Amino acid sequence: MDAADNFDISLAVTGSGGAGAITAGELLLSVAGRNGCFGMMRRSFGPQIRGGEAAALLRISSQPVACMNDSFDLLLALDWRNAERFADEITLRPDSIIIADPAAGAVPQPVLDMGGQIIAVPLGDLARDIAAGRPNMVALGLLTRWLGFGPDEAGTLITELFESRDAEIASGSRLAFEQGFAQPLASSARQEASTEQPGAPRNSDLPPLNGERWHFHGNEGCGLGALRGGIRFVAAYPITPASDLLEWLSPRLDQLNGSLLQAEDELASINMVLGASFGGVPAMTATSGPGMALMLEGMGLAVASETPAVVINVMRGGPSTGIPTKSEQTDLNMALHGLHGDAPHMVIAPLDHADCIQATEWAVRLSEALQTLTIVLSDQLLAQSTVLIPKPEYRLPDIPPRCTSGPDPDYERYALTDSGVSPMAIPGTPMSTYVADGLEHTSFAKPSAAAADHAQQLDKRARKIASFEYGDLWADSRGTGDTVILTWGSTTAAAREAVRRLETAGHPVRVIALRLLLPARPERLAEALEGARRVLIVEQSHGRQFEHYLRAYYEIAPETRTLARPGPLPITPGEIVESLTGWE
Amino acid sequence: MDAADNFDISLAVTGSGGAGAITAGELLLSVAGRNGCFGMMRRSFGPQIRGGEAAALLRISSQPVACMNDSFDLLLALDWRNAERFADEITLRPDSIIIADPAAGAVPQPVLDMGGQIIAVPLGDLARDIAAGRPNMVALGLLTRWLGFGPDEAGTLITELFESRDAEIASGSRLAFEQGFAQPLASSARQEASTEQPGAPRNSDLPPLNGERWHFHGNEGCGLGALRGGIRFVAAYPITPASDLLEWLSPRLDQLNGSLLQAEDELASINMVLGASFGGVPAMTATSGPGMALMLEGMGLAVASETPAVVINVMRGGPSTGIPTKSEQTDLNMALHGLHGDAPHMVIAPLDHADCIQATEWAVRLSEALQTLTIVLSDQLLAQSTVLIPKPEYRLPDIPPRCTSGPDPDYERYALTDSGVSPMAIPGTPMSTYVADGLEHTSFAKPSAAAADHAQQLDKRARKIASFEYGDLWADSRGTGDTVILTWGSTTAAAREAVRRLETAGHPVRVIALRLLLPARPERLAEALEGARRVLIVEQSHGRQFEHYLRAYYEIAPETRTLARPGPLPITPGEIVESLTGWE
Amino acid sequence: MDQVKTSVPVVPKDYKSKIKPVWCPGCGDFAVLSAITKALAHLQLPRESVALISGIGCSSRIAAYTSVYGFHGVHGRALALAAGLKAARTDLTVLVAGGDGDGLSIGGNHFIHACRRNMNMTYIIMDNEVYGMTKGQASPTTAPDWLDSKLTPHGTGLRPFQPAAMALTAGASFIARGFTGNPNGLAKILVEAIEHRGFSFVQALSPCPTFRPEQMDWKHQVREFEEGPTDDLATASQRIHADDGMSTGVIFKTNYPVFQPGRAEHGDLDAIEREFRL
Amino acid sequence: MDQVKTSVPVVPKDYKSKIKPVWCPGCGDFAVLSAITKALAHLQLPRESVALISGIGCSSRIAAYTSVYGFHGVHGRALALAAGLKAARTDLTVLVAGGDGDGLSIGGNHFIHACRRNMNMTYIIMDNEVYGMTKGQASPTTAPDWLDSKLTPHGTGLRPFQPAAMALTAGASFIARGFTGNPNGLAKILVEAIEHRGFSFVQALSPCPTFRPEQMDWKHQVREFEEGPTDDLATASQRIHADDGMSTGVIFKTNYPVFQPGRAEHGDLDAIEREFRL
Ligand SMILES: Cc1ncc(C[n+]2csc(CCOP(=O)(O)OP(=O)(O)O)c2C)c(N)n1
Ligand SMILES: Cc1ncc(C[n+]2csc(CCOP(=O)(O)OP(=O)(O)O)c2C)c(N)n1
Ligand code: SF4
Ligand code: SF4
Ligand SMILES: [Mg+2]
Ligand SMILES: [Mg+2]
Repeated sequence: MDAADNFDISLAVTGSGGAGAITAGELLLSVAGRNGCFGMMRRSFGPQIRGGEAAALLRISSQPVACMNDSFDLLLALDWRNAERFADEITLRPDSIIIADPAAGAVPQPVLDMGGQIIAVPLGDLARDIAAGRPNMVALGLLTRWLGFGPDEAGTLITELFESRDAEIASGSRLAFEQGFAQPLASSARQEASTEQPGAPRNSDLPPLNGERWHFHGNEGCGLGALRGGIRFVAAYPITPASDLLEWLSPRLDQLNGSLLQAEDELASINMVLGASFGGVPAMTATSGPGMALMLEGMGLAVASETPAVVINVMRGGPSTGIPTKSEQTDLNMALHGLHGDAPHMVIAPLDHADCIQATEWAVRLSEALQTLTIVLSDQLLAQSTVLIPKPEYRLPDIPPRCTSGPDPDYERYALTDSGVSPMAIPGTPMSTYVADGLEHTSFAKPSAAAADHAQQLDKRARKIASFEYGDLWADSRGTGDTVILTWGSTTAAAREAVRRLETAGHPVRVIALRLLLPARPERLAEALEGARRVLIVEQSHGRQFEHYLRAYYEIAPETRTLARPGPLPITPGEIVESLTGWE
Repeated sequence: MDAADNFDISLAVTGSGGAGAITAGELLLSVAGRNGCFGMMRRSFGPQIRGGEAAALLRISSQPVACMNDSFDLLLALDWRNAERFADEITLRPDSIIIADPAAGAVPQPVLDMGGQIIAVPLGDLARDIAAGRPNMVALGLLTRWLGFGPDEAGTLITELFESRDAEIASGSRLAFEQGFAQPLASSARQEASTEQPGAPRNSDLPPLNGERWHFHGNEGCGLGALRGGIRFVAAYPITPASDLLEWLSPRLDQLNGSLLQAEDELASINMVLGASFGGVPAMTATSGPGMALMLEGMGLAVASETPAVVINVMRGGPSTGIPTKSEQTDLNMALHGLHGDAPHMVIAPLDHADCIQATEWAVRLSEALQTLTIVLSDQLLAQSTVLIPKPEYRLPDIPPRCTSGPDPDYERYALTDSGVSPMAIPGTPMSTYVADGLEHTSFAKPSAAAADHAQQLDKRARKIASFEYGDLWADSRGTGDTVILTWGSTTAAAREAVRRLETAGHPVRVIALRLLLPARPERLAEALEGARRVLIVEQSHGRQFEHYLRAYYEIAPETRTLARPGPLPITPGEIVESLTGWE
Repeated sequence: MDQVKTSVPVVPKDYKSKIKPVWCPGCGDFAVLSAITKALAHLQLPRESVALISGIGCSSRIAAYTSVYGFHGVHGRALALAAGLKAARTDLTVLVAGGDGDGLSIGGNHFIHACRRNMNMTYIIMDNEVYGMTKGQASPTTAPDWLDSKLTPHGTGLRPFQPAAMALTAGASFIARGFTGNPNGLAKILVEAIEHRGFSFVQALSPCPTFRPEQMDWKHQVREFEEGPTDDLATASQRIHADDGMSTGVIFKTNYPVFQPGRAEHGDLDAIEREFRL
Repeated sequence: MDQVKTSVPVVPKDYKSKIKPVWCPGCGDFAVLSAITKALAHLQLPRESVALISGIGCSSRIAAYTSVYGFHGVHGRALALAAGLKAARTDLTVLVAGGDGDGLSIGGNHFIHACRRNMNMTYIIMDNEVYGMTKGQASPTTAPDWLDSKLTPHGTGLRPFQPAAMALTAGASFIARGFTGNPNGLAKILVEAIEHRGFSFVQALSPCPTFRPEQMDWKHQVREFEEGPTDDLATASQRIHADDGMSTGVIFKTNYPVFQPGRAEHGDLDAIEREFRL
C-alpha cells in the first residue's frame, strides 16, 4: 500500500454471540496498522451479559483519525440475529455495501430501510469444510482484500493470536481467512473511497504518516498517563466502563513496585487513596458516575485536608445506573460542583485518545504539586474504543513534585504561604508529626471554628489553585475564522474533524477544546476567543451542562448556539457540520 | 408594655459550662413574648462537647425581626472563662453595656477592645444566700427589668420550667430572679433604644403586631412543613445540625400514624426513603452536607426511577467536616449539580423561619406531584435559632397529589404524557405491577439502551419539571428602586432588613430572594428585574456559588457586584448596607 | 391499602414477566427465578401483594423478570430500600435478591444491619463467588487463590466471608442455603423463608458458567445438611463453621422480636401546630 | 522511607499533643488516650513511625491529642483510610480509633472487610453505646430498651451487635476487650494488640457520663475473662456469646495470613510504554 494514497473507510462487522465479529474487527484493525494505516474501532454489544450479539465498528484510514465517521461504507453481517439492535449505531447510505450470507436469512427491515447494496457471500459454506474454520475468518479475508491489503500480515496475526491456545484453531482460521481472501468483491474499497469523501482527513495539522504506530484504548491511555505521572497506589471497586482501566493497571503497578487494592466499595476506595497519599505515595482511583457519586464525601476530605488525590471518572450514560455501556458527557456537573462546601479542586478532561495519556499525567502532577483533588473526566467512547495512531507527543510543562517538609520542631502543616501550598510532612519524618483534618483548622492543623482561621484556610485552598500557572495546556485551539466551536472531552475529535471538513469546503472555523475545566481560565478563553463572532457549543448532554458551565464562568461571544445531545450514540462530525451550515 | 412603643434591643448572655447562660436567654425570650414582643435567639457554644462555654444571643423587639442585628446593646457575662471565644460573634459598640460580676475577674482584653461601658453587678453574691439560687437567674431578673418588663411572666415561666423537675430549684430560681429584678441598672433599655436606632424595623410590609405569636426554631419549622405536606415516613442518620429536626419529627410521626427509622448510614436513609415512597407513603430524610454527599447516588435513583423523595439539607460550614455547628450557604453547588448524569430535580430554600414551614410543605407537595426529588436547603442559622414571630400565613397554591394508577392490564409506568408525569401504580394495585428502575428504560419500564428511549425518558423527566406552573412562590420580592439585592435562603432576612434601613435613609432598594432554585425561572426573574440598573448578589459562600448559579441560568443586570463571605458569622444587615452605600 | 384485591395466579409462570433475561446460557440465576415463582405459586400470593427489590448485578436483574412489583435500585442498597418499603407497607410480602458482590461487598453494611433489624422480609443472595456483571472480579466469597481475575491476578489472598455465619452473628432469625441445581429444593426453602416471621436469609449457590466455569462442578459437591434447623445460635455457628459451605437446607430458625417502626399514638396535625404557639 | 530516624520519647506524655481535648469531664476517652500513650511508650515506638487514623465522633477526636502522625478523616471511613496508608507504607505502625457509631453503624462495612483483610494494624472501638458527638442517639451496641434518645423514644427495639463476635466471624485474627476504668490493663492489651501480626481489634468500654450516666456503674460490672486467649474460633465464639459483654482481656489470637497488597515484580515504565506500540 502506498501511504500517499488517501482513503478513509468505515465498516461494521456484526454477529450474534460467539460468531466472532469482534475478533474479526480487532484483527482487521491490526492488519491495517501493519499496512501503515491508521484507524479506530468501537465495540458494541447487546444487553446480554456474555454471548449476546456484538458489533465491531471500524474506521480505517491512510491518515490519523480520532473519531468515528457519520456513516458506514460497508456492513458485514455474520448473521442477522438481533442485528436490529445495532441499526441505531450503523448508519448506511444508499451506496453502502451490505455483505450477508444468504443462508443467514433475509436482511432485516431496519437495515434495508437505510438503503445499501446487498452482496450475498456464502460465508458459512466457505468455512464449512475447514476444520476449526469459522465464517468470521472468512469475513476477515474478504475484508482484507476489499481494503486492498495483502494476505501476509493477517496470516501472521492469526497465528500470533491463536497458536498459543490451540494449533488446530490457528490453522483452521488461517485457511478460512484464505478462503475469504480468495473471494473478490464486485468493487474494492480503494476505488470506492476516494479523497473526495467528506470524512477523509487531510494532512493539515496532523502528525506525519511515518514512524511508530501506537495501538491502545483510552483506558490504557489513562492508565499509562497515571503511571507516568507517578501513581504507585490504586484502590478501586470495579465498575463499567472503568474496570478495564483498573485491570490494566493492576499487574503494571506490581511491576513498578506499587500496588492495587480492590476495595469493598467506592467509599473505601477513595479513603484508601487518601491514606496512601498521606503516606507519601501518589495515589489514585478510577470509577464511573455512580461510583464517583459515592466518593464525593471522601473527595471533599482530600480538598480540606490538602491530600493529593486523583479520581478518574470514565463517564457512561446517566442518570442513576443509566446506560452503563455507552458514553455521555454528563458527569461534568458532578465533577465541577458535586462536593459540599467551598471545595476548590481541579477538573481535567482528555480531548482524544493520545491526550488520555498526557492529560492524566498532567492531572497527577498537578494534584501532587498543589496537594489537592484532581478529577479526570474520560468517557466510555474514549475508554473502550481502540485507536491506531502515530506515537503521541507531549508538551507537558515542568511541574514541581509534592513539596515536602523535613524534620521541623515548629512544623506548621497548613502554613499560610504565598502560593497557598504548604510543605507536607510525610509520616516517618521526625518532629514534623501532625494530624491531617477535614475539620476546619488553624495553620497548625488544630481544629478551629474561628472565622479568621476559616477565611484564611479557604483563601489558601482557593489561592493555590487559582494562582498556579497552568501554561498552554489549559485548552487546545485549532483552525481559524470568526466562527468558533467550543467543546471539551471526547467530542473534541468530532469537532476537529468537522472543522477540517468545513475548511475543505471553504469555511474556516476554529475549535477550542477545554482540557482544564477547573479552575476556569476566563482570561485565557477571552484571548482565545479574540475575533470570534459566534460560538457553537458542542456537548453530549441533554441538560446542557457544558453550556451552563461556560455561562457561569466565562464571557462567551454574544451569538452562541448549542449542539447538545445525550448518548448513547456518539456525536458525529456530520452533525456538527450541519449545525454550523444551517446557522446564518 | 405598650405595643406602639418601638424598640429593638440586642443582648448577649455568656457563661462557662453549667453557668446557665442559655437557660437565662431562653427564658428571657419567652418573657418578651408573653409581653407582646417579638424576637430571636441564637445559641453559640465552644468546641467542648458538653459543659463548655455557651452564649445566648438575643434580639428583642416591638416589631417582628428575622435576623440578628449588627451589634449588641448589652453583654452580660456570668463569668469570663473562655469568653474570648465569643468575641467574634458579639460585636459591641462604645455605647454598649457590659454587665459583669467583679468576682469573676477582669474583663478580658478582646472584650475591652470593642469598647462598651462596664457595670459591675455582684451576680454571684446576690445568689449566694438563696438555696438553689443561681447567678443566671439573678441575671434574668436584672435583664427583665432592664427591658422594662414586669416580673410576673418570668415568675410563671420559671415555675413552669423547673417545677416538674425539682421544687427547690424552682423556688430558688424564683428568688434569685427576684433578687436580680430588684437591681436597677443605671439606664434602662426603653430609654437607650429608640426608634432612631438603625436596626429598628418598621411597620411597612410586616405582619400586624397583635394576634398569635409563634415560637420555634427553623428545624421545627421544616418539620412542621414536612408533616403538613404529608410526609409520613422518615429515615435518617443523625448529623449536626439536622439531628434536632429528626428528633422533633420522631414522636410526631408516631402520632400521625407514620414512622421514623434510624438508619445505619445515609446510604441506607435515602434508599429507605425511596422504598417507602415506592410503597405509596410520602417520605423524606434530613441531613447536612457530608450526609447529603453520601446520598447523591440514591437521589439520582429517585430522579431516574421517578420516585418522589424529599431531602432536607441543613447546611453547615464546609468543606468536608468543616465547621459542623455553624452556618454557611455552601451546599448550593452540590444541591444543584451534585447528581451524576442529566438528573433534573427541584431545589427549594426557605427564606426565613416562617418560610421553613411553607417552603418545606411546598417541596413535599411538588415532589409528590412531579414524582421526583426535591432538595430543601435550610441552614444552621435558620435551623437552630429560635424566633418569636406572628403566626405565619401561607400562600401555597393548590398542587395535585401524587397521580396514581388504578388496576390496568396494559400499565405503562413511564408513559410519555404531555405533562411528563405518568400515573404511578402503588404496590397492592392489581394488574399494574411494574419494576421501578434506575437503568434507562422504555415507557413500559423495560431496561433499554436505545437512543430513542433514552431521549424520550430524558425529555419527559426534564419536561415535567420545566413545564410545571410554580406560581408566585418561586421568589419573594420586596421594596422598590433600580438597585436590587439578589439573594436566597437565610441571608434573605438580613437583606430585607438592610432594605428597610436604606429605605428609611431615603434610598429605595429592592430585594429579590429566590425560593425556587431549580428549575431556574429566567423569564420570571427577568420580569422581576424590570427596571433594575444594578444588582448586588448576597450570599454566604467563599466560592460565590450563588453568583455562578445566577450567571449560568439567568440574565442579570449589566452592573452587578457580589457580597460573598463564608461562615461562621452570619451576614448582617449592616454589611449589606455598607456594600450598597459604598457603591456609586 | 384499599386497592389490594386478590388476583391469584395459579402457576409459577404467572409470576414471570415477558422480558427475556440478559443472563448467559446456563447461568444459575434462571433457576433462582424459577424457584421464586414456584414458591410464590405455592403460597398463592397475589402478584400485587409481593415486591421484589434488587440492586445491581447479573443476579439483581431478576426483579424485571417477575410479574410482581419490584424495584431494581442501585448497587448494594436493595436491603435498605426494602426496609423502607416494609416499614411503610407491612401488608406487603417483601423479597430482596441480588449477588454476592452486591450484598456482601458494597452492600455489606446493610446486610449486617438488616440481619440485626430483623424486619419481616426474605433476602436471597445469589452467590456465584464472582462479580458477573462487571466481567469477572473476585467477590467477598471468592476463594483466596482464584487466579482468573485480571484485577487480582495473584488471587485475593483473603479468606472468604461465610455469609451464613455473618448473618447468624449479625442477628438474622432464619438462615438457609440452597442450590440452583435443585430448584425444587430451593423453592421449598424459599417457601419456608417467606413464611418465617422476621428476617430470613437464603444463600443460593448459583453458578456463573461464564466467569467461573469450574462451578459447573458444584452439582457434585453439594449435599444436604444432615440435621434439620436448630434454634440454638452456638449449634448453628458450629455447623456452619464445620461445613465447607456446600451443604444445603435450613440451618437456623428462631423467634427474635420482629422490628417494625412506628407506633400509632394519638395525635393530629392541629395539635402539633399548636405547640408552635407561645 | 529514608527520613525515618529514631527519636524515641521515653514517657507516655511525650505521645500527647498540646491540644486540650474537647471531651466532657469524666469521659472514658481520656483513659483510652492515656492507655495508647502508655502502650506506645512501653513499645518505645518513635513518634514519627506511628500513625493514628480516626473518623468522626467524640472518640475520633483522639488523633489530634497525640503527638504521632494522624488523620482525622470523615465519619466511618477510618479503617479504609488506614488500609490505604498501610498498603503504601508497611513500615509504619498503624493504629485506628473511633466510636461505636463510627465503626459499627456507618463504618460497619469497612469493619467487617478490615477484619477479613487482616492487614497488620490495630483498631480500637471506644464503645460508649451511644452517639456522643451528635448528642445522644442509639448506636448499634445500645440496648434495645434504652429510652433516653429523642430519636428513638421507645428504644430501638433492636438486639445490639456484639462487636467481638462480629470481628471473629468476619475474620479478625486478634480480638480483645478492655475497660477505661483500668487504663493500665487497657494499655497492656494495646501492647499485645500492636505486637500482634495481623488485624487486631480491641473493644474499649469507654463510658459517656454525659449521655449515658448509668455507665458510671460499669466499674462494678466489668471483670476479667477467666481463661486466657484461645486460637480456636469455636471456643472464642462460645466465650463471647456466653459472656454479657463485660468481661475483659484478650479473647482470640491466631495466625491468619497477613494481607499486604502489591508484589515487587520486575518491570519498568519504558517496557510498559512499549506495549502501546503496534
Ligand atoms: C456504585 C456502583 N459501583 C459499582 C458498580 C458496578 N457493578 C455492577 S454489578 C457489580 C458487581 C456484580 O457482582 P454480584 O453482585 O456478585 O452480581 P453478579 O453479577 O455476580 O450476579 C458491580 C461492581 C455499580 N453499578 N455501582
Ligand atoms: C457522613 C456523616 N454522617 C453523620 C455525621 C454526624 N456524626 C458525627 S459523629 C457521629 C456519631 C458519633 O458516635 P460514635 O462514633 O459512637 O462516637 P462518640 O461520639 O460516641 O465517641 C455522627 C452520627 C457525620 N459527621 N458525617
Ligand atoms: S456472567 Fe455469570 S452470573 Fe452473569 S449472567 Fe452470565 S453466567 Fe450468569
Ligand atoms: S458526650 Fe460522652 S463521649 Fe462525648 S466527650 Fe462527652 S462524655 Fe465523652
Ligand atoms: Mg456474583
Ligand atoms: Mg459512641
